Order: sequence, then structure tokens, then C-alpha cells
Amino acid sequence: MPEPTSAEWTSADMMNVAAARELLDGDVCLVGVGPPNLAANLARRTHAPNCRLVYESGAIDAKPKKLPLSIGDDDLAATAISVVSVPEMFNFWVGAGRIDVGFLGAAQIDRFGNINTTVIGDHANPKVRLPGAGGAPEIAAAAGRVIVIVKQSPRTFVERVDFVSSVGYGPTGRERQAPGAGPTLVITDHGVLEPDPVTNELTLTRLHPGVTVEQAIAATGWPLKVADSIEAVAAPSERELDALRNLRNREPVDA
Amino acid sequence: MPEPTSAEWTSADMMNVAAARELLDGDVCLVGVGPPNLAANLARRTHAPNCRLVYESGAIDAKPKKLPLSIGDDDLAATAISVVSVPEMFNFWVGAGRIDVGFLGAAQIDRFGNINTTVIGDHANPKVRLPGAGGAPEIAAAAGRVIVIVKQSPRTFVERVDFVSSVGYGPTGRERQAPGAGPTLVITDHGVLEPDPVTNELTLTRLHPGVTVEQAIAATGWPLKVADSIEAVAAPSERELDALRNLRNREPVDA
Amino acid sequence: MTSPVPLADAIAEHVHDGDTVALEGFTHLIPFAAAHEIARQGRRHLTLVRMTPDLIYDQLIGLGCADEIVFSYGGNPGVGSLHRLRDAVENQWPHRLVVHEHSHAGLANAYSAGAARLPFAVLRGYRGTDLEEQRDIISRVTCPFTGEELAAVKAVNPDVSVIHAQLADREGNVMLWGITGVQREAVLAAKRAIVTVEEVVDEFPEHTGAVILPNWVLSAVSVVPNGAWPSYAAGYSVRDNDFYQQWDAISRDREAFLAWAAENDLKESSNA
Amino acid sequence: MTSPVPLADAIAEHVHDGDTVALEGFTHLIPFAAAHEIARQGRRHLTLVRMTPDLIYDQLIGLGCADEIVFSYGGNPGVGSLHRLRDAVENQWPHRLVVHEHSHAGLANAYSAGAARLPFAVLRGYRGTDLEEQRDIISRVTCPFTGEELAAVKAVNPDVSVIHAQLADREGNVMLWGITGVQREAVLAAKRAIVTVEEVVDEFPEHTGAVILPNWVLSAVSVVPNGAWPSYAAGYSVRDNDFYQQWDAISRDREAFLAWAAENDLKESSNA
Repeated sequence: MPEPTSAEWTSADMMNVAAARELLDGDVCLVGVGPPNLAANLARRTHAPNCRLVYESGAIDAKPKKLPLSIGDDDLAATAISVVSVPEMFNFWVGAGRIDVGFLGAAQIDRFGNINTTVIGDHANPKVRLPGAGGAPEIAAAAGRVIVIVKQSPRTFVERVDFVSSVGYGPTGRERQAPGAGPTLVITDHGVLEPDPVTNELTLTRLHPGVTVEQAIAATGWPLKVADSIEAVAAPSERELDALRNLRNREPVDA
Repeated sequence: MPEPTSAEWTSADMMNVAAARELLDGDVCLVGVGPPNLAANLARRTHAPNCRLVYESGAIDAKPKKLPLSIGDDDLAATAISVVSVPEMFNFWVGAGRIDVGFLGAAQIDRFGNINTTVIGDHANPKVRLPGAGGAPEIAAAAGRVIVIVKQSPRTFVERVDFVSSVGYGPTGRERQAPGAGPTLVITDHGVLEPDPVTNELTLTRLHPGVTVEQAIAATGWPLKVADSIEAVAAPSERELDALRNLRNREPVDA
Repeated sequence: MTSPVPLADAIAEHVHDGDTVALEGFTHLIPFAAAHEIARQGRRHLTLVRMTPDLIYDQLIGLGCADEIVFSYGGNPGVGSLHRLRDAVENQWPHRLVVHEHSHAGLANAYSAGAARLPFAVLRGYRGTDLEEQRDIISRVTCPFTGEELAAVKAVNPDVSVIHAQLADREGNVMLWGITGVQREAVLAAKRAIVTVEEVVDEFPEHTGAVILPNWVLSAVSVVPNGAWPSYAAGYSVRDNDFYQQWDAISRDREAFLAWAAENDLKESSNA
Repeated sequence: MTSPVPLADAIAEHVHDGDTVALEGFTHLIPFAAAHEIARQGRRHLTLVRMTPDLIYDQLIGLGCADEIVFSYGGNPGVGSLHRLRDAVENQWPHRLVVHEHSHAGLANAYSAGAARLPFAVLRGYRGTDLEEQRDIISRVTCPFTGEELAAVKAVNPDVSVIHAQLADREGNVMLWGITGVQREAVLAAKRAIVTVEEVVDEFPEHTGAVILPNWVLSAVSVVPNGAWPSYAAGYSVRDNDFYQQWDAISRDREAFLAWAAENDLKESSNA
């Protein structure tokens, strides 16, 4: 599988930058470990300085000076407006629909945005035991927008997930019953997929620089639906790449 | 209705002292406004200095220096080990059965310890609108011992309460389903009533000094059951009366 | 929401005739100034929600602002009756008042369910009481694991909740401490929230037991020093127990009450 | 409960073979020292409950202490897999591990229900997931007011909960602050509770967001400075991120893991 890159940036950089760009200034964003953490903090350091970071550990409006290495870093509690208990976080904040944007990862995702982070194989006797659901099922159910960040490959983008950890639009795309919007964007290292407005089938709508429709199709385990017009994603800017590098190097922002 | 008194103390003093004596050192006691507040603080200043006072306002292990005038006095929050929200108080502390002793008052009480603090007459169009249930239904349901403090009269001790605000042992004494013990003592200005171990009918078991069985029967709106042997309650001691007077005068205890 | 606004503006914008309004504060931090502003602006047909109606709702009920009340304990703490509440319920003065009645645990959990945007909450207690006859707000639910039957209360979601707090910071975040009652839940259960505060500070101090509400869950913050009188704000004022006593005489008599209202510029609302 | 006791005594008295044990702490204040003492004393057949098994349960599982696990996210935060957990589930090494699996919201609410001594809790989410196939712990309940169907989780009530906190006072009351996770609920849901603390003080300082647990809900307090390493105690230590990285290599290989256990005097339990 070809990895689109340039001299300046990798496909992983592009994925994180594309995710960061989706955050609007003022959004309340629930941040998980890994790429979401990078993307949300990147947004805060670039175009969305007033993006509000909420961590499921209980930190509300955290303003981490360095990229946190876990969702429970002391820096998060120390810089948050308020720190609440985990039950309160899930009941009064996530479940109540106060999150504008939730980020999710996936070990497997199907064409209707259903996500597996639990097991490959059978639940009782799995071939691969994955970390599990964590906060994802409730984020998937209740956030205003849900952005999935995941590298695209036929092993990950599967016809049918082994286990539904978080519900997208259900087995046939029509079973969604939760109050939140469901996965609104799937951002990969190839481009962006969005649910079809009618059928909810994930559809390729944007491509990262240097990636072809054929590569995206080849990286998908089902016959990928492609939008009539594909938007070309702008390459990461110098400012975005600088901020990303600083975050990865855990350089502190000026107070 | 004769009011048993002496030169030294009134029947109301005797009622408060008798209630205070029921608290054991170390008891966790949920304290409401009025006589319970007086009785619990009296116990703390006499024989039960380690009695733990919990107020439904959220104050846990409050050590008020003066008699609080409300259950939400600043002195309660300022001297408590911990102050919790009202939902937490009722869910994690009262409802969870962490209260050893709950005190209740009553506008009406029937022979099976069911309590009315809501209305005289019909609920929608009452003759007298009383304050309502407050924390009582859950205290009645969940406390290890429930002590009712109420002056005895035929108007209060009625065959059938107009409205069940808090359940004692149910309409016939056999309907109790809650995890707590139910009313274990009813302390009046005449003496003490206890539920019959078999039928749960409130039975006169103790008399305050100077009060006769006949007076207690006359002060009861149903044919009062009287125990075979009636215990004579000891008159208030000097120490008890001193402490009671100091509390009523809102004199602070030494720190 | 960032800069404080005058209380009159906050009430004018966010409290409307016919709204379900919760003014919360458990003995401590009762938002009296906001209630008086609601009365001055002549709001009518309100459904008032509050665990302890206290003097604050006795006043609004007497002034004719309320058509319905949702509550759990309607006494004057340590003093006796709320005479305006009683007069409304017993004698329909100044007009009929519909009563929806909970226990403390019931209403506290109804707010919590509202704050979680759940339609109901489960609790112990209530069972076998006549309060259960209010089937529209109190019901039963069976545990799917044990078969045990428990009480259920319908969530409360006010159109607007109003609280008083000690502090706001420059960004409009709010901090309260001491007895914090059910204020967090009342604010989070509401569509809109108004907070009056004692003062605005650059930096919040450390206070064990403090509740902090971020500015983005609030609609308006107004600076109203002593806005909780005759209740109190820990660290700023003490409870005016004498006024609670005096209220018994003021409220017992309709004429005395109306005279008090007129003296306090609250007449307009009652006769609007 | 008033005076602190040695940790070995606390574990010996309150943690028994076959117990359901919750060692809680969400990234912060993870009670590693207590877990190691449980292993040293050779406890077996435990049901381990914890939202994030983290290294602490990876170690106990690898040492063979656990027969069952109840959890909601089993990764090494920011690093990758918990290899001992995976080896137990995928390969039954050192023996079979039965998995009961929640989401964070589900397990947090299960503790809350346990703390309230309610048999279940209601929440949004879960619906339509395959997690619902675990019918013994996840079910549905219908709102008696609206007819809406919601998720229900069975309450969790550990035999013993263990947490690490910053402070105890002379009476054995306990204070923790920073990210306080689900510790209050875990302690209140348990039959018995053990707390290790950084130090004992005469008077608690003011800390916004602090949780205070009165001594009468605790079974034992033990003074164990740095008892949360390699996690951290805000104000006392920082997270040892390097060890979390190193654990990946240690835990990936059974021999390397056993060598680490032996070096840390944890071998006895695994081969008892």
C-alpha cells in the first residue's frame, strides 16, 4: 500500500492536521488518547485557540502547556476550569450531549461507521484482545459531531466488524437510535469519508495531496463508494507542521 | 390534657432529653430541624460526644459550636469533615443505609407508625397545608433506627393519617418493604411507644415522670396498647438540663 | 457568555411568562435578588421548582407570579409555616396554585436526571407513600437484574435555573462553596442558567467542596453583592435569622404582606 | 478506624482469596503498592474490578492472582497493549481469565449504583453495541414516564476497594485531589475499604475539587509514601512515563515479566 508523503510531512501528519482543522473555535471537544489528543491540541495552537478540551478523566476546559501523554496527566487537572468525577463526566457532560465534537479511534470500522475496539475473533476466546470500549460508546451516542481518526487499510476498513463496540448507523445504516449525530467524518491517512446523507454509507469525499481514488479504494475492505466530486485537501501549512512538531517534542507553549 | 412538668423542667424538655439518650456514642445520626436538632446536639454535649451528625444539606460529621437554627447554617459546613451535594447525600449516604439513627417529626401518626407531614384533608384541596415530606420518606425507608419525636394528643395520634408522607409499617402493620428497620421508637411528651415485635402496633412501653397510663391513653386517638410492664423514664439530670439550656441560649461550646 | 450583565437585563432576556423556573440554594445562597427582579418585571404563570420554597417562593407566590409549584419541603425553617404558600393552596389567594410534590431525595434525583438528560431517575424510598399517587411525576421501575421494584421520578428540566454564587472570574466562570445543595444539578438540568455573584475576581481561590461551573453552560452572570439576603453567602454574609422570624408576622396577614411588597417595590407584579 | 496500620496488616485482614476487589485511580493515584502487597501475600481467585486495568492489573493478572476481570478500557495509555492481560485472555496464561466488559460510562454508573446500594443504574449509550450481549451485567429498562428504552447496568459492590490518596488526618479521615476519578464511588460501593496515603497531617489544606472520605466508611488507612508509583500523586510525584514505556518490553515476554516479578519480590504469589 503506497503511503502518500512529501519531503515535509507524512501521511500521519496529514491525518492529524486534517482532524485538527475540523475543530471550530469555541467547540467543546472530548479528547481521547493518541491522534485525537494530538489533533485537539494542534487546533488549540493554531486556528482554534478557544477550543474547549474536555478529557474523560474529568478535566473540563483543560489548557495543557505540553502535549499530555495520558488523559489523566496532572497538567490537565492543574489547568482545567473544573475537574469532576468520572461518573459526573459521563452523566452530566458526555451523556447529556454537552460535547460538540468527539474523536474516536478504531481497530475496525464498517461501511456504516460501526466501530470495533474490543476483539478480533470471538469475544470469549478472541484471536486478538484489543483495549476495549472505554468512553467511546457514549461519545458515539451523544456527541454533536463524531470524528473517527483511523489509518485506512483493508484489515481495518472491513465489510463487517467482528464486534460492535460503538454504534455508527447500525448494521444496515438505518438502525441509529441515539440522540447524537453519529460519525460525521472519518479522517484517514488517505482522505476523508462522510456518511451518505440518505443511506449513511461511508463515502469518499476528500483526498489528501498525492493520494488517488484508486489507492483509497484499494485500502478499503468493501467496494468503496466515491463522491461525484472529490475535494482536494490542502497540504499541511508551515504553521501547522511547526505546531505539530512542537507538540510531539512536548515543547511547552508560552503561558 | 395535663402537661406533666416539674419545677425544674417541662414535658418538652423531658421529650428532648429522652430522645438524646437514645443516641449511642459513635452513632451516625441524620438530624432534621426542630426537636431532632436539639436532641442530637444535646447527646453530643452529654453522653455521646462522638455521635456523628449528618445534615441533609450535605454536611457530614458537623460539629456545630452553637445550636444551628437551620439545617443549612454556615457553622455546619464550616465544621463538617465533608460537605456533599444534596443528591449525593440522599443517594450515597441516606439511601445507601449509612445512617444509624434518623429522627422524624409528625403532624399525624397512626398506630402502625405511618406519618403525615403533608396535608390535613385532601391533597389537592387541603384544609391545612403542612410543610411536606422533605427528607423523611427516605430516612424512614433506610435508617437503621428511626426515632419519631412528637407531642402526644388525639389530634396527632390518629386512627388513620390523612396522607402517608413516610411509611412506618403500612396500613395494617405488615406492609413494610423498605430495607431500614422502620420506626423503632416514638418519643412523646408522655413517654415512649415501641412497635409490638409481632404486630408492629405502637405500644406504650415507658412513661415520663409524673405521667400516668391513663393520661397517655387519653392523649391517643386510638385504643392505645399498653405493655405489661411499663418502664419509668428517669427525670432529666442537672447535666442534661444545663446542656439543654445552653443549647437553647445558643451558647457556644469551648473549642 | 463572558462579561457580567445587569440583573434586570439577564431576567428580561432569559425569564419569560409561563416558564418553568428553578431558583435553587439549600438554605445557603438563595437567589433572593433575582427573585425580586422577576417579580418587579411582572412575570406571570410561572411553574416554580425548588426543593425548599422558603421565603423566596412564599414571596413570589404571594405576588401572584406562580401558577404551579414543584417542591419537597415548604416550611419556614425553624420558624413554622410559609403563610403565602398556605394561603394560595388552602384559599386560592391570590389565585389557584397547582402543587407537584416530591421528597427531597425525589426532587434531588429529578434534577440529577435532568442534568444528565435522562428521562427519569431511580431511587430508594417513596414506596408505599401517598406521594406515589402523583403518577405523572412519581412511578415505579423494576430492576432488570434482580426483579426488585424501586421508585422512579420524572426528570426536571427547567426552562431557566437561577442561582447565587460567591465568585465569577473574568471569563464568566462561576465558583460557589459551603453548602452547595443541588445548584450544580439545577443549572445543568436547565435550558438556560442565570447566576448572580458577590464579586468578580481574577483568580479563583482554593476551596474544598467548591463547585465550579464553566462559562459555556451559563447564559448570564450578574454581579449582585448580598444578592442572597436574608439567606447568606459563606465568606460574605451571615443568615439574617431575625428576618426569617419577622417574615412569620409579615406573611401571616395579606395586608401586611402587600404593605411589605409595596415598600420593597414589588407591588407592580402582584397587581399587573 | 483511627490510627494508620502497616499495609501488610491491612491487606492481610481485609483482602481474602476469592474476593471481588476494586483498586481504583484514573491514571492518577493508582494504588500500586497495595496491589503488590496483595500479590506478595499470594491472594488467588480474585475478581478484579477497575475501569482501566493499566499496569496494575497487568501485573496481578500475570502473577496469577485473578480469575475474573471487570473493566472498561484495557490498554497501556499512550503506549499500546497490556500484554499480560492479552496473554491471559488470548492464551490462558497463566490461566483462564473470565472477562466482564463495560464502557467507561457503564462501569462508572455501576459503581455509583453500588455506592447508593441500588441494584442498577440507567444511562445513555451502549444500545446497539455487542457489549449488550453480556445480559448478566448490561440490560435495558423502559422509562415509566416517556416509554423510552435506555441502557441499564448491574451495580458493582466490591468486597473491598483500595485507593491511594494524598492525605489522612489524625482521625483517619482521608483527602484526595486532582483527578479523583471514580474513587469516591468505588469506596462507597464496597463492603470494606483500604486507603494508602502519602502522609498524615493535623489539618487538611483547602483544595478545590478534593474528595474527603470520613473515617467511618474506611476499614484501614496505611501510610505508603509514593504508593502510586509509577502513576503519580498530584503535589507529591509525577507520572513515571518512562516506566510505562518500559513496561511494554517487560510485559511482552513471559520470561522478562517473571524476571521483573522476581526482582520485585512478587514471585511467590505467581507460583504459590
